[in-house]
Amino acid sequence: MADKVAKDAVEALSGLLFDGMTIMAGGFGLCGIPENLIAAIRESGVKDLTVVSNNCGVDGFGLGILLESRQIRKMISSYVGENKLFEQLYLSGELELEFNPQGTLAERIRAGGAGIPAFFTKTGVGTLVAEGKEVREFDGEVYVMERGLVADLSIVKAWKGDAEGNLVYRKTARNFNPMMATAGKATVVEVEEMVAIGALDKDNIHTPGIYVDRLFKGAVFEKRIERVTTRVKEAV
Amino acid sequence: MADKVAKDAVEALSGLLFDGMTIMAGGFGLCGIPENLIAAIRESGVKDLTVVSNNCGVDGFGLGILLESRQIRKMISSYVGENKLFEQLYLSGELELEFNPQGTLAERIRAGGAGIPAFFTKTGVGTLVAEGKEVREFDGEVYVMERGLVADLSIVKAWKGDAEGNLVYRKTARNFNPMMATAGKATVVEVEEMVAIGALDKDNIHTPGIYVDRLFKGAVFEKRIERVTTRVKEAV
Amino acid sequence: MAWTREDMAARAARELRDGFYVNLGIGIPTLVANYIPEGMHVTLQSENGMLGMGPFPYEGEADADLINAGKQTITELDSSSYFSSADSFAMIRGGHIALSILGGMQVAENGDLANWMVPGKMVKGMGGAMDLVAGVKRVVVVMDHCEKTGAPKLLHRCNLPLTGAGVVDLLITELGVFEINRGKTPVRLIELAPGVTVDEVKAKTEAAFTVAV
Amino acid sequence: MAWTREDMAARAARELRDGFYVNLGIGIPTLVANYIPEGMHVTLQSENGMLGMGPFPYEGEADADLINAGKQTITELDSSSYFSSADSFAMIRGGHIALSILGGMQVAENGDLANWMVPGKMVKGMGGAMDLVAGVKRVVVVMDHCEKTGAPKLLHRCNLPLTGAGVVDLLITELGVFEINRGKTPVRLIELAPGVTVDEVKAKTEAAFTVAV
Repeated sequence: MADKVAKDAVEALSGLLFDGMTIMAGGFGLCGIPENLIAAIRESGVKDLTVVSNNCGVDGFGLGILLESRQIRKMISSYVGENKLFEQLYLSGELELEFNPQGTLAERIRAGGAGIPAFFTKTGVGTLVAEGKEVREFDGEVYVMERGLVADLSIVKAWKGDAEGNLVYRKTARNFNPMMATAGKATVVEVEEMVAIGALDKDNIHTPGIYVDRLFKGAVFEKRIERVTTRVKEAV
Repeated sequence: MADKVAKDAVEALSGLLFDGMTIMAGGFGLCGIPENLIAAIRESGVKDLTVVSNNCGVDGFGLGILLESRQIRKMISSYVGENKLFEQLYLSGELELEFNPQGTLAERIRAGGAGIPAFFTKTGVGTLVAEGKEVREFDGEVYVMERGLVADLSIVKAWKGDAEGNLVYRKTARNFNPMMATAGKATVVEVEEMVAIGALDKDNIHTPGIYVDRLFKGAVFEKRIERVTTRVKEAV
Repeated sequence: MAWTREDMAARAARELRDGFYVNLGIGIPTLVANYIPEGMHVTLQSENGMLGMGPFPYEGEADADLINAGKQTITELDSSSYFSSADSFAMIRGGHIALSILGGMQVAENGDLANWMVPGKMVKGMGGAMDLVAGVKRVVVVMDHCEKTGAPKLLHRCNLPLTGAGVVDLLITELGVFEINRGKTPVRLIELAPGVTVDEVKAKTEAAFTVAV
Repeated sequence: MAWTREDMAARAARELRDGFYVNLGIGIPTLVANYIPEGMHVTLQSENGMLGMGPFPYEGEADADLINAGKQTITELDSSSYFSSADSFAMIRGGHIALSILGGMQVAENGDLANWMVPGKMVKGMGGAMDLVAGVKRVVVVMDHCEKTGAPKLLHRCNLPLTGAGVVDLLITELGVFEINRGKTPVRLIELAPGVTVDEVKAKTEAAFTVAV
């Protein structure tokens, strides 16, 4: 088998990056983002990127570092409220922005990976989101048509992976990662832990290896938390 | 919480059956079929059923027993080649039949459960399947529009379940069961094993409890095999 | 004496029913979790991919892989399950969530809701709000009755970009509770906060409403 | 001396490449698994929800929960994974399978394939065949060159209901191998079974084809 395992992010991305490309990046907020791959993309200097990601990181971390370096030309997201630089670049016209409702974004990506070029949803009917799109009634309800979405490259963060590319995710760090793994012409994955083939439970593989072109064990997982909210242990 | 756990198939189905209803039944061939629920439906005598299921069992087992009792009026399936009685009833006009390509059937059910009334697929373009349906070009390829599918009742077979209705399936007995669990106005599940809440791995619950209205531990799992194919152990 | 934020959350909690699966928005709706009646089984969905949200973690026990849709660290319960964003919104869009409680900027007589964008100001994005109001069976909005300027927010028609058209079932403000019924019936004022008069509500409301308190 | 079923399977196996994910249909295509070259890593998909199909189980070890799309008992490998039918066909429809090898009733010059239905006879259903030919990147058909009646099966146009329009890349019969190229180029005979002549093939074929053996 063509070996899928790379030694690091740079090797895993080699030959896959080009100016003007579309990249899907997993994660919700800073949770489950492929931080090693984002750092390597920053280092590569590739530019004019269209990035599909639910959010755009924060100032100085996550996809935010690709805003700092002005490598992103356009974002397709559902919420970017965490990022001040984003606001500046958007208002100054340096950054293009396409908002999708979060569920529509998730489904567009799932559809793209599943060979479905378009589907209908109630979400966004009667709002700005439906403008310029086909709306149609089914069984007395009105729906808007949304298109499937694919990318030149998907960058994904998983918890564990094996050399076949079988992946599992952990808790809410799963989020957009599994759909994006299916919707990239190439899919590159960073994992926290590489395990032996056969070590993952076959009934519970979240992303089968067929979707994974290359994977590697991430060197660093900073895993920043945006909003640490805690409670105090009651005295007993 | 309204208790989801029933003592048997009859209790689990009580109040949910009516003549002329649509029932989705999980399983592929005889693998992963809800055999206890099928038996209880036979006993109930409910009739004029439209049944959505990839196959229709075999003579004398699985959904085949609802053919014997003439309770099924119409089948929506992808393959019914295993059943001689089916052939007779179909040719004599006693049974209506709608064939869907297997992947289209699976996706229609997934769409029905996910609030998607219609989607486009390449499958079936240029064939009988596309007749009378909208076809449309996207990016130079032709697709056919297919509709989401829901049912009055879904009957599902899982391996393990807890009192919240969280379910896991085993090996290829998963098949159509998870989508059908999402697409029934009511969903009733038989499991081989009831486990304590918290015993299932939270990262690996195939069907979250939100989709399950009632579940019970099946009394009998005959689990017939259609085609036992084996090899001989080589002498060492 | 109008209701406090806590009062509004407590009132919203009265919309919960045993066995409900519920999605709570950011702000006052989040507080609703503190008012789930003892013995009532309510399961909280977090649209980033979780059913069965638990309380905030104890100090020092936060897990970066376990956050809610407001990006706050949370905990799991014995009954929790995790899934992808596509599966989460399939659940929402497919009508499997019984109740969504969320904040609002404007609500109109016809059930329209605006809560995601103020043109000319920075746009943060709609996140999952459009999916929630389109897909969830019952939508309860909790918001201040007026803007800081005093301008009413319960209107004939929204003038901000919509989150959803004809989607609001119930509106709770610090002054009272309004049945909106997705615009299918005239708006009805069905409860008043203590000490609030119908006249005060009328003065602060643009929408027409009938009184049934 | 035309090819045997085993020869045809062996020839089909030469379409495999290292790292391929492949779906094999019922009949001769199933035999292809026996001809995967030593050291080549090929992963077999079963459309009922499995990647990484293993061989048949030993006697007495069959598991009712583990079957292939032909409803035969099979085994798993260390690298296997299971998934739902929706996920399985998302994989197929989405173009993630490199190669599908399946049987046929008729193949036409324009790449059309018929393999699921004979009008007037009992209809068993298309199963997953329509999804496979529509979604898989490369489609190889393995079939007898003629019907038992002697009627040709490689035709100008199919007269049986189609499984897919313009979907066949390569056709393997007991007489030889034809490049169909989804009907985008004229059909080319590119290999002959030993002892078979071009004239014999021409006599048994309705479709026009060029010879490049």
